[in-house]
Amino acid sequence: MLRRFMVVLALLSLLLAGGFATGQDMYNEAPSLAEMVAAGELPPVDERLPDEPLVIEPVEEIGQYGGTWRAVDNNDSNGWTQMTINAEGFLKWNRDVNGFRPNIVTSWEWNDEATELTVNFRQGIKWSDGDPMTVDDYLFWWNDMVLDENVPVNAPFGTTVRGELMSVEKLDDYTLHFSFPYANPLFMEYKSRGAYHSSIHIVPEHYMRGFHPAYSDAEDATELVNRYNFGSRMHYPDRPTLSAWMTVDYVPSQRLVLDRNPFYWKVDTEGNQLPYIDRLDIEIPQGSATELVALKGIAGELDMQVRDVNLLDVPLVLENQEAGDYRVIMWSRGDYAWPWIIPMYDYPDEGILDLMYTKEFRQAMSHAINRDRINEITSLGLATARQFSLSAESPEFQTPEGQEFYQKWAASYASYDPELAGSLLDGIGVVDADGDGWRDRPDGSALELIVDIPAADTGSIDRMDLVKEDWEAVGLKTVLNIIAWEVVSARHLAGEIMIRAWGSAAAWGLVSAATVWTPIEGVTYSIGGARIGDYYNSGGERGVAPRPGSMLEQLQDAYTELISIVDPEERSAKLLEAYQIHIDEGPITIGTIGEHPSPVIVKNNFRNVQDFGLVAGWDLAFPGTADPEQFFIDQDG
Amino acid sequence: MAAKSNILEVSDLKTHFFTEQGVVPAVDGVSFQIKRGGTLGVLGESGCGKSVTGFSILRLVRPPGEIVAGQIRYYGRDTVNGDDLAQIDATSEEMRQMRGSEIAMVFQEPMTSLDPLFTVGNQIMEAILYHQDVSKAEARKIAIEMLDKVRMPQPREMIKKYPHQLSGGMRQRVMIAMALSCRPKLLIADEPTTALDVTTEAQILELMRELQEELGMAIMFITHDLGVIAEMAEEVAVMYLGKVVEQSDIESLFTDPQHPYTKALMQSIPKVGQKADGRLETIRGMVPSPRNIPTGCPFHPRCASFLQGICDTELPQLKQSKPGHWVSCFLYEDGNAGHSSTPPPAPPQSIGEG
Amino acid sequence: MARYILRRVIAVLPTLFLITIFGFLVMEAPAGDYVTSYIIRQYGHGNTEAARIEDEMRSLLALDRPVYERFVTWIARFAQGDFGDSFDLRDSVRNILSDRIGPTLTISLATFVISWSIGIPLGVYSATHQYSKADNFLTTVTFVGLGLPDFLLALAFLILGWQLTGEVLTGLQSPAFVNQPWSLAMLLDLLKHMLIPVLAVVITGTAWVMRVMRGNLLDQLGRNYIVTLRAKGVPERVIIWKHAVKNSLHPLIAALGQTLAWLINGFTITSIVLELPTIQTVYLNATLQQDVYLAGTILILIGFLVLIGTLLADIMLAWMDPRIRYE
Amino acid sequence: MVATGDTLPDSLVGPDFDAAETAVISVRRLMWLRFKRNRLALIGSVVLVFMYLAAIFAGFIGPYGLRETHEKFPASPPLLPRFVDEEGNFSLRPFVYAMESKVDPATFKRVQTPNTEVKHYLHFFARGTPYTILGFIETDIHLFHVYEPAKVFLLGTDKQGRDLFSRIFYGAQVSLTVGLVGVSLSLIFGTLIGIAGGYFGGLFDDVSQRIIEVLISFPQIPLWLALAALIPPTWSSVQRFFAISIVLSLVNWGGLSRQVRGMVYALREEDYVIAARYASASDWRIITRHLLPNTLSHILVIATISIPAMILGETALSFLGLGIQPPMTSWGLLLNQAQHTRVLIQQPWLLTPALFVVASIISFNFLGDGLRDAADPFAN
Amino acid sequence: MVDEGRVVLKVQNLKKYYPITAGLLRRVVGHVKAVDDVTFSIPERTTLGLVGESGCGKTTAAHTIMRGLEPTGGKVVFHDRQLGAVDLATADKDTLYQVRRNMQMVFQDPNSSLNPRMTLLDLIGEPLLVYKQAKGQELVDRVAELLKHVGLRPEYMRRFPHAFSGGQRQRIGIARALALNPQFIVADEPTSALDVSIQAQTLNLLQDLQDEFSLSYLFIAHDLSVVEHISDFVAVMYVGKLVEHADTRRLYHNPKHPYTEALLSSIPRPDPTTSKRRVPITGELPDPANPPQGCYFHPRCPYAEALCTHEEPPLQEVEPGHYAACHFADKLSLRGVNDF
Repeated sequence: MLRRFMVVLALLSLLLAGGFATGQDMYNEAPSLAEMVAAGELPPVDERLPDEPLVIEPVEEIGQYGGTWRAVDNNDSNGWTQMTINAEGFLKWNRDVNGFRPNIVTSWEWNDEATELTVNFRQGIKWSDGDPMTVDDYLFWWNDMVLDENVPVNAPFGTTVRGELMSVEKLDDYTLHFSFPYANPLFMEYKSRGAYHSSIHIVPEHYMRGFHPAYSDAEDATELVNRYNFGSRMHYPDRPTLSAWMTVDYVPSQRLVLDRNPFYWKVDTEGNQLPYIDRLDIEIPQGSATELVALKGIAGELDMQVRDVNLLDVPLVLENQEAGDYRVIMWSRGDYAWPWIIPMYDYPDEGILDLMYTKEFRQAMSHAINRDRINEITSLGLATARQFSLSAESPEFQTPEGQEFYQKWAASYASYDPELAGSLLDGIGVVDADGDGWRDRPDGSALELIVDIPAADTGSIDRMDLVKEDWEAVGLKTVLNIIAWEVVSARHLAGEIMIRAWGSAAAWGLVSAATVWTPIEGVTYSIGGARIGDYYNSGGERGVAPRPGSMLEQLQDAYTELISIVDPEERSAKLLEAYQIHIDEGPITIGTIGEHPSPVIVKNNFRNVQDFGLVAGWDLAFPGTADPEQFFIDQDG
Repeated sequence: MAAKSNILEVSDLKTHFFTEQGVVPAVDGVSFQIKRGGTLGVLGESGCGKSVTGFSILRLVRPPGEIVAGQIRYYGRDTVNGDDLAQIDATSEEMRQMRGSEIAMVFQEPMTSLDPLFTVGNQIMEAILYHQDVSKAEARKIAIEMLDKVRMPQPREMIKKYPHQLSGGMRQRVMIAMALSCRPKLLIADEPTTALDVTTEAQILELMRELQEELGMAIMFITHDLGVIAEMAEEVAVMYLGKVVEQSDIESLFTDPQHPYTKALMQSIPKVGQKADGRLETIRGMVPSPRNIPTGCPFHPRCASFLQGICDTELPQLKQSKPGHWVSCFLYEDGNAGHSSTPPPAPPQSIGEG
Repeated sequence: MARYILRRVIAVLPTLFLITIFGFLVMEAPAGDYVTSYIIRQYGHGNTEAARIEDEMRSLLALDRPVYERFVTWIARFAQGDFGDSFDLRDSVRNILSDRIGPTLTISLATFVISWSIGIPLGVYSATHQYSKADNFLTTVTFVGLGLPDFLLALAFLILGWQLTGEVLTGLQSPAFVNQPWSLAMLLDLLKHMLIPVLAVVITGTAWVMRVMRGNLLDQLGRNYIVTLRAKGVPERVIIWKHAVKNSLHPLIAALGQTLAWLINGFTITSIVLELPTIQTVYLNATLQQDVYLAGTILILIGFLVLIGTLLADIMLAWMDPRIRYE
Repeated sequence: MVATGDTLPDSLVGPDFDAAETAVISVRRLMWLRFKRNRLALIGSVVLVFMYLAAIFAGFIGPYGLRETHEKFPASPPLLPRFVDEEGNFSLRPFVYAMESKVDPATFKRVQTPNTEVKHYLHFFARGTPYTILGFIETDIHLFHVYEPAKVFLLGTDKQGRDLFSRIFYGAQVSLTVGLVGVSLSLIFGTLIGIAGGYFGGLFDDVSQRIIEVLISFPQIPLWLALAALIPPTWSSVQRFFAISIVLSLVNWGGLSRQVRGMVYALREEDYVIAARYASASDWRIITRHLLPNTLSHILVIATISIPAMILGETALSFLGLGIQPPMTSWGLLLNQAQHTRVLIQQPWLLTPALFVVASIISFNFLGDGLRDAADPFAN
Repeated sequence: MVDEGRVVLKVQNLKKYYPITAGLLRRVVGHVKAVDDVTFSIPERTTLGLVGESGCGKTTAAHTIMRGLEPTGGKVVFHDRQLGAVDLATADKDTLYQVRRNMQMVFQDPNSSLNPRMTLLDLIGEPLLVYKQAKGQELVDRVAELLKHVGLRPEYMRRFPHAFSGGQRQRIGIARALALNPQFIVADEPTSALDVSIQAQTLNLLQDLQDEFSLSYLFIAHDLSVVEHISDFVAVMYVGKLVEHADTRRLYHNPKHPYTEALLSSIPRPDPTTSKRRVPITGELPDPANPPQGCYFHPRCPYAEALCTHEEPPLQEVEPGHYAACHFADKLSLRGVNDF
């Protein structure tokens, strides 16, 4: 209360000092900024804010200014920090992840065919150095970075349709017009995604020019790209930003310190300029982040820690709540499987492929897994045993029909039934032909399932160890091939992997997670194998074709159709139809357990944190989506 | 020989080593005296205990060795009653003061007996500074004087040299200079010339004689070399397996050796200048291991005059066989000559004859 | 002496060059490069988008050039004092190293000084009281010390520290002191944080020094010159400390050659466990991530320090030992 | 001529000769006699013998299999056999109570409640999980065992609910042999090159010395990392195990080779080698009959002394995730899995592998120390 | 001096130099002339004693003769029983193999010259095996025979050297040298490590064996009384060079080189009546890397004159069979061994 009073006092004094210059001093600011304004180092708050600041409604109450938020990020790319502060894209997801809301963009308009789009930007937003933000900042990125061949920045997902680039036209300082060669109805959805879509596409042109080879004496684009790239953009204190906090100090592999952005363009419902919290002090561990989090967390040295809280540490963290003066909020990881077991349909062994393409075989593999045991042992029983069926929070599952569909999919072939598994295998001729105790291929030759797991993914290793036992119990000889991260990619692209086990992930359907349910991209996490995806992506020039008429081909076709459907409801319905292939053809990728809760450590004086959050996905950028600018630290308690 | 008073009287000294394999009686009841300014030669083959005797006097025997009996009476400080060194705590300040200033020692291995990291001057001065109340400059002066005394060429330069820069002979001179720097009353020289060449040996022996004359100290000269002992000693104690088997003045020993061991030793060395084609006399067998000393007279298994039933059962005592000549052998005890079961010893052959 | 040093330097240059080439090759040998490792780490953290910029990154970092070309370019720049940039930390190698050399040396020097100043007297005591109860105790403790990995000790101390003080003493500074000017409180804070790593490493370090010291001193105490010293009445204390200890420092000084490199290369895992801002952790991560220029520079630095260390050790030995000096 | 007849004159044979106990014993035996005197070395070797036996018979000693999980008992504290029941009655035969294990919904901790109505007695030499000894003896007899639903975990379980006591001995199979295999390989490399360089000298010596110099100057950790990363990912656990051993030995052989070379260098000037040369003995003969036997004991010492470094190396590699991989286990891996704050605070029993690491390293150090003294049986 | 036909070994101008290097490039700046122009011959069944102070090059000469060291120059002509005259200095590997049957060496230190890991059977049998002269039971018999020859019990052949005392070990070394029934043995200080009482046994054994096997010895020692006892001829070395060479009697009683005189004068006499009269020479052996100009001995020589300081005296035959390297060999009247 006292603090509030002080703010009012400061405000009053400001009013007195500055006189009623504009006559409409509606906004309040942090005391430290008020001092700077008083000292003439900073323009008054009204001038710093846009014409119509974005009003954020606090989760619990109007906050207090001040305080430092201590947290741990897990490496120098500062992914967590970016998810916290860089969720400032065109649009922003709603706090409950149900749809999106205006952010930098205030409104937009499609033509009926979804090929022409007009986008209006919020007027008067300023970069953290005071320079105004206009659509030129986006155009610089598109024209001088993406389209400039000397700058190694590629056109991101969504800006091309069927291989053809969009075109952009500036209508005025705050309006852009986009044209697409084909229907691209999902464009704005891409632009609403978390930390690495539109939020990094708007670059401070006035600053970046100084590093562009075409406009400066820079020899190449290295410095430019470093200031753009996701992993390094926060390492430059002089780089202007639109985020609530801006970097003031960065010590590699040690610490990242951010202070409030005095030009931040959002206010609370009482007209207080956000953010409330003065400073972020983020420690970058050199070893294991989860261990550091556990140690610092229980010692009460973290104000709010969202990621890197190990599920197995929950009892430890809970036990020390009182001593550390913090609470534990259970957000969800929003993930669908830990691990997901991906059979590769581009494995160069036709005999194996025959089995992989046989749904009974995959069903047997799935039924043989004792998911409850995995849950008990590796996840304290907190997860849910389930099939690979994407995240329950996906938009397409939010209707009653969607929910029903989701439940059906999640339950499909997920029961533990070794006998059924055995009879399924017997039925397709996978029996022990030579009497060595292991089932053999239908042609009688030996069968051995080889599962590649990256060494660092200890969570998957622990779980696959149990899966191996289960599989071996039904007579399927299993080899766990633990390999270094560094080798995975090469083996993927070379098609040397038979089965891949992958750690926790989150996926929300068509926009965020297409690749995991339909093979459309040549990336390592592609369902069915990177080369199957690459085949689709390259229009058949590269990669390996899915077997004709197979479920993989059906999925690819379904995807092609889906992305040009303009009507959202029709699209959702079609999407569920596509998902149905996963049920009809048995699991294509095998799920294990998922939907883990994700403990968030929050100090008791750290406020305005909502109870809901999804931690695993970068698309949704939590806690950024939970509006961290309105978090505050209760200065009295 | 004029009756000189003794500087050191050792009586019934026993120094035993208590090893894991048993007790080694390295010195087992040794008695002798050294006269003021006189020279006692201690003669014996390797393992006879002669060096341990020297170490025992300076109380330098370290565990597992221990003096278990006997007296070491030193008359350097208290000329009447003497001090029994065997009773002084080996680690005491008193004993430390005694070492180097009252009794000094020179060792067999001049190559390894000096600390390689310090100049010889430093090491000589160290000896002086710990015993005499002099300044460093004075100590340095004394060191140079001492080096000059030991006929070190250019002593002012040599004092700055490190041991490895000197030859063996030079190092032995340094050792002697160091030992004599505090004018000790007794010098124990433990095979000081064994590692040296014959010409250097002659030089060092000559030097020691001259210095003894000049400084008047007594010397206990330990060696296995009959030639060296003949040159250096006035009195000789012959040791065998931790015991003195014969003791006399030097002339008597060489002209009339009595113990069969002494006799055999003298006969077994080639006589220089008397080349003969014949074979040398030998002592049969080897010196027994000190862990396994024969019963009775320890020499009896190798003795040419072995008396069955006596020598192998009883321990002979050191007895005066003629004036100034002591021997520990049953042959010289009354009535034993007749028992001889082996041929009687060959008549002692005098060395001096040729 | 100068010629001797010059000859030594010239003799070691080819070795240094070989180390450089070898080091570069070793880093290049594993499958993939920095970009694959970066992308895979991003996957590990849930960022599946990173793969999209794989080619961009590779050409940006010139990783699409052949190995020899990159090596030659780098070495040429290296010779001009430009060590290149770290891929991962996106900073010049020079800056990274200069940031970290201070904390690294603070810990390693403290550790070094403490383990030697404890280890030597204990070793001497142990040797001069051979087979006594204290010696047997110290010997056993030494073996335990040598058997305990320091990183495990560090972890245990960290927890112990937390249980005793309620503070987690990772790193070298409390957040409150970051970027603050020096003050007494800051110094105390630094000392507090140094306690755990130094203690953990000192235990194994001391054990080693003690062991070597004891062995050498025992060897020296059996030498003839010790008897000479005793015979000339030098007090035992002087015999041991002035003569025997000086003579037994030989192998320890020879070990100093390795110690110099150890200063920035030792206790790597401990550094990671304790989040120390040292060169070791940068090095390990750079190697794991195939951040070749950073790792390569540190590697050469280490090689160089081995060379300098050996030289210094030789010079010290010569200074101490006239037998070498007058060679 | 002195003596050509069948009987020799006594004069030529020392009287003490036949009595000397050392008369007929070989150098090896002399070394043993000397070794025996070092009590710590004896203790060390006894401990090691037990450890190696335990490793060989891991399946027999541990009541459960390497990968046998108890799903309701992850990270369970030790469940020890008891002799006294709830009512205070003493039973000579140890027994356990079956435990019911549940996660407390508030604390998320597992709570175990014993069912004190039924005593489950321990069975000795009882049948349990099948296993193989030395790869070919198949059996299912365990030293002790308790039948379901009761459990006995002498050292608790790991986070997967696997009996740590059993796993430690399986881990010993890897940890204790990595050192041996690594050292053997180092020995072969190092000795061959060391002997060749030390004996023949010349260009080979110069080149090998330079290579070793580089190798020795090269910091170990990056070398480990790089070499470990080179191991083909398709290799099985067993192949990987040998590959790790090779990595450890590759990093190690240089120092060993140097020491062997030094010894050979000194030995080749020994009179008996020169004598052999004057007897026209071939280089092969000199190396195999004179040099090798006389360096062997020292080589053995060096080998023994380097084993702890190898064990620590494996631990460090496993710590960094580059060493042994599951489903195999090793002490390093077990420890790696114990490097958690929660383990140190809530599950300290998972740190017991550290005791085994420390004990084995200390034992090897003791052993090496004893061997070092014994290697030179003629000293003193 | 000796009839060529009866000579077993003839050493002519034998040289063994070691380079001294300096500077960065290890330039050779000089040589240590360890053996410099040494010439002597050994008649059959005789013993040549080689004396001199330590460091004078005796042992180097011995190993150079054995071709354990490569000679820098000169000839080593060995009259092999089977091959006739062979120059060992240039002999090839095969020849050396042949010749080494007939020439062997006995070493100074009986501890280091016997491989501690081999039994007597292996040790003594090694030359027989290498020369394929015996194996199996025959080898055992031969070794037994050899052991008896040196006065050791054949039963001990399966024991190890450490079980034997110093004197016995020296016998083992001698037995090994004898194994191939050689003509010639180089004995390098064979008794200097032994106790007095054992030394006599060993010397006697060497003499007995010489008679029985018609051996010739090159007997190296620094103990002049031992050398006198065992040698027929004696050569005196000083800083790598021979300074005097004659039959034993003449050399000991009528030396022609002042250094020999000095050596003889220095012998400690086991006779208290005479021993204290001698006057030892001054100075020490010069550094062989940096020897004095002229006659190497001149700085220590009581008879040195100006000539000696710059001109090196050659080894000349002063009397028939008596060689000395002194400018004034025939003018000086030097004292013999009994004149002190």
